[in-house]
Amino acid sequence: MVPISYYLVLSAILFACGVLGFLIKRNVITIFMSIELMLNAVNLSFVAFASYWQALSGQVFVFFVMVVAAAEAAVGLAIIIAVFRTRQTLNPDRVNLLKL
Amino acid sequence: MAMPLHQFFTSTDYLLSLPMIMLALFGMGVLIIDLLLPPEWKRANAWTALVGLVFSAIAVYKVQIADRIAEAHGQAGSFVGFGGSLVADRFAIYFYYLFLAGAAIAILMSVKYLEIEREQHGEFYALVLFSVIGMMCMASGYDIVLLFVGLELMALSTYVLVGFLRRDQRSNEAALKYLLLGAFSSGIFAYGLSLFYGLAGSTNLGQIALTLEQHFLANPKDPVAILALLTTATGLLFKIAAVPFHQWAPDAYEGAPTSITGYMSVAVKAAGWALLLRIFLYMLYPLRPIYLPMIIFVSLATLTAGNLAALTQSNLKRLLAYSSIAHVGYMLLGLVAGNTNNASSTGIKGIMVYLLVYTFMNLGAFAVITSLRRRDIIGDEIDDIAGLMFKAPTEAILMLVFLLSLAGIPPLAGFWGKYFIFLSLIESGHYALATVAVLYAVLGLYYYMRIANAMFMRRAETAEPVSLSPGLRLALAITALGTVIIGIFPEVFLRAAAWSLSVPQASAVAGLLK
Amino acid sequence: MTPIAPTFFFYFLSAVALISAILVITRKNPVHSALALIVTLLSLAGLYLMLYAPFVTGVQVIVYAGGIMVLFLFVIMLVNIERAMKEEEFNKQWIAGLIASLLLGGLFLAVYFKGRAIFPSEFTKIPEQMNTQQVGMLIFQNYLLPFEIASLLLLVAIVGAVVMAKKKLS
Amino acid sequence: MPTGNLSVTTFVIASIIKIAIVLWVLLTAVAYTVWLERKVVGHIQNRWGPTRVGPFGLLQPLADGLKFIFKEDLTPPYVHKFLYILAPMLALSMSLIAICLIPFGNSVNIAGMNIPLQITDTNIALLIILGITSIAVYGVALAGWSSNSKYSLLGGLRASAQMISYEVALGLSLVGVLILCGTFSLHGIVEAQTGTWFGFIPKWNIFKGQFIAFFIYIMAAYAETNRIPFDLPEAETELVAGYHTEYSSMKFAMFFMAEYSNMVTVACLASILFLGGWTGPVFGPPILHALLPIFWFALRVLFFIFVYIWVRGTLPRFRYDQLMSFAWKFLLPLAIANVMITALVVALRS
Repeated sequence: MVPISYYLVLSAILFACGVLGFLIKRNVITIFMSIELMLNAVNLSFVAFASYWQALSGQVFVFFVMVVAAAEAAVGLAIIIAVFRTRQTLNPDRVNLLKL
Repeated sequence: MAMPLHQFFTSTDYLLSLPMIMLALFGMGVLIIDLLLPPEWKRANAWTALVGLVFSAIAVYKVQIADRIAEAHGQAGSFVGFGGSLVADRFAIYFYYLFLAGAAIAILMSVKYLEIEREQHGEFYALVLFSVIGMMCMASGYDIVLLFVGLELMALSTYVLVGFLRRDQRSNEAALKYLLLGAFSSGIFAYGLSLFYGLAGSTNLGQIALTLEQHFLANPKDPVAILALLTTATGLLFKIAAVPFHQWAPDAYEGAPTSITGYMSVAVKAAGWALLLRIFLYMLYPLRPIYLPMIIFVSLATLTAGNLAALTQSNLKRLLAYSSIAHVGYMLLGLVAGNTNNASSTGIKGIMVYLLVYTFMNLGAFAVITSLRRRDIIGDEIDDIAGLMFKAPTEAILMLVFLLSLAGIPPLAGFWGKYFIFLSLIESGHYALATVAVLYAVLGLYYYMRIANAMFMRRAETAEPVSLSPGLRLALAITALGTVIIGIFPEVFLRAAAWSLSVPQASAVAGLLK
Repeated sequence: MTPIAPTFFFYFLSAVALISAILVITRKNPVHSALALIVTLLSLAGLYLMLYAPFVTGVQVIVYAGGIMVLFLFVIMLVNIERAMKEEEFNKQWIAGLIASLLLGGLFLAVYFKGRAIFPSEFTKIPEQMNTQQVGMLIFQNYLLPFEIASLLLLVAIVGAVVMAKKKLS
Repeated sequence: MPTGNLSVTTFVIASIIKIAIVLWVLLTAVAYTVWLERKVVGHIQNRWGPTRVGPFGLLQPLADGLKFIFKEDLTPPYVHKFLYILAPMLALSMSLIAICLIPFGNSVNIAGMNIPLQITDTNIALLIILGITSIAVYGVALAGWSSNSKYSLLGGLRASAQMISYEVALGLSLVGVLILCGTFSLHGIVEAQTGTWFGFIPKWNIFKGQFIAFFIYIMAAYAETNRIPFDLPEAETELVAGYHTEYSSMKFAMFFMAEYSNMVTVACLASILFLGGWTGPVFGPPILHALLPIFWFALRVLFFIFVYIWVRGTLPRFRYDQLMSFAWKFLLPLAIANVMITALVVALRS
């Protein structure tokens, strides 16, 4: 049997990968994918905990996280299309009318 | 397996969710009616949405009455619905009213503005209503699932509202930045929640708090609990735009339609606060010794960065964005007040009052900025407000009132917010913090007065008159009255704030659930 | 039924998940990133199965791998990626970002190694025969309100996507 | 996964044998579906179809297969090579995986062992099949993108848009069945349809009020498999050949086989979900007891495949906007209404 903490370690590494991608990538779509990676790390730890507690509520939370991810992706990609239409680039460094 | 319906959805559940049901019905109604309306009648959507808000307020009032009756019968003053995932206590009811008021004023401000931008669509009003539902879940959720879903409902609606001027590069750029950082912070927040779930094995706030209490007595420096606290708090601080997680706010505020900027700075921010207070006071109170130093650091950083950055801004919306960051710093001080084991009730009351007065004065300021938007003039630079006194004296004077209130000058409403925060700091012995906060309040006066200076001392750049639609007039009247009346006759409102906190605290609610 | 060779499958699936997760953030071509992400998602689905969560597995494959990622691919194909390919891959602060996330990952790992005592290594299985039914019952009892709110969330997503992506509204 | 009373070794051996048999049957069926299609369409159009190779052209599929193998395998220089090769494999393997969840009959007793006539049965079989269908989109989408040609890209985009749109209606049409049967297991769904009313009306789901769902399922399934009248992704008059424009030889054959084996899978599912699977009169000696259910099942599948071909010979192609509005404005509301009505009826009855 694999201990529960192994799953948590995996989830932590995936989460860190997601954060890394979010911080360093230049392409908006890939940045978005990094966020999905983070959410998946969250899901993995929820499922692991659900199985540890023998409670299904963690799995229910995962279900809702997936709904949220789907909704976020739909709106986010639509916004990306809108930005692309007015500006023809996907590099957030070039999206710079507003100073940061 | 098959169970009767009334076990899934009781009459209490119905009563407690009625405010949300009303908003959902009217939101969908707006979407459908929008299809039937000819283009020149599109503004009717705003009235539909306002009626929806009124109906929702009536439903909230019903909940309040039920609460009063329950109190008369000697029952603890909070309702629990949906198997413990929703608690419509007084805390929630107070925030319900706040959200509804913020949304109503924002809608009044939007009608004319959207027409000028040629983006008058029913979707806008529907999204405002839906975002209020999300906020309500954030204020009354007693289960991390509901809190998370509510947060996302609000956030998602707001992303779209920020980018609603699709042909405007700044608007959709702001939406993109807001969405990326919002989704990122939601991810971090959810990770923290997953760790709390792992520690407690339940998604219910009360259960988690109880487990944390026991767990924390056993091992006070448990690394997993601390990591969970750090990640959850990071997500929450992102949502209320506290330094160092504030970078999205100025961009999103500047690019968004002005009325939505106002809405974001009051209602969305209040919802973020509702969530933060709900989690910190009801779920994480056992961890207070650990989070206290963190909050002190964040509040000082927020005050410093917000106030200093506001000094140099030339764009009105950006300036107010930084000033709203600074206000978050003051409110965080209210959370700091108290000793290591208990938050001071004066401090929390200060936050509640602050959020209330901030709703009126900040929306008022944004209403004035909205009125500067005319054909061909974006009207959000300080230069655009120059000489307002000579073009529209009423508006200039109202703006002055709002600015003074924002700076915290008595007898205006903003004073009372700061007063209670400072009072709570002094009561609980945080003298150094109180001194710093007062100094920053003086600094704040300076940049607010820069705007006033431009309005009264400088000549107008263009001769173009300032337009005032009926909706905007109404919005200005409400916010001005609110600012002045709360300032002069604060008793009623202070009592309301105290009332909102008169619920038995977390442990009692947890007891109710059993 | 007990899974066959759980240790092997755990290491295999997590290795696949990790490698493809690293590919997601290192590939220059967004299509390759998307494919790597799909592989991560599928291997995570396998891990869910090992944690006795068949319903989550199914939803992960259908919604995540089959729905969300198709949307990603779609948008990548719609916008001109040739131009994006010519731009640099990482932004200027990539070293700072790398250090920050290494620190973050290190923190997480340190916490798990220190806090391992809380989570015992053995956990018993939950019966998976009725998993879907039980999750369903839970959603319609304790989580009824979040479920309804989720429907509004999806409505907002639809409306929002139409508002943002449509060239001309009405 | 019920291993029943079998030891692990026997289970594995039995499974391997079953996999071999099913694959062989499936691939033969695919080949002869092509033959059948050419024959039937030929007759519909007043032609003969293939007649030269073997009696009635029965050896034609064999000749076609040989031809595919010996054609030159071109890989255009401008494609994204890895994805270009991966795409057809993905398409074919997904359609072959789906078949392993399909039960062909009840379990049989061989040498005292109770062996289910199905490669594997899980309690989420239907979810897995839906998942596999949704993964299959990638085969098409990637083929379109990696070919680096505008016809392919348009075809790929169209195909993936069409497949995810119709998948929604497809999934919803199954919910009614699920409500009636209360299980995701395909075996369980067939079990729930055994028996008759008044001794002659079989208790199939289609007669339990799911005929609207059946109709939606058939429509959506045609679109999912990119068949006429929904074959927009490969509409030769506008897109040359759609997403497989740049493919030749065996890689093209893989897409081809994927399409036809998807047809078979869809037909199998339709029989299981709506027409009672392998239920039917069983009589005679034990060997017939074992074989008759398979026969009944094959009969239903054959019927569906015939309808496929019949429709292809009869109907013209949709226009693309018609296709999309058909999915979203007609099938989807209908499917939701069906779900609600079914749920209401079931709730009121209990």
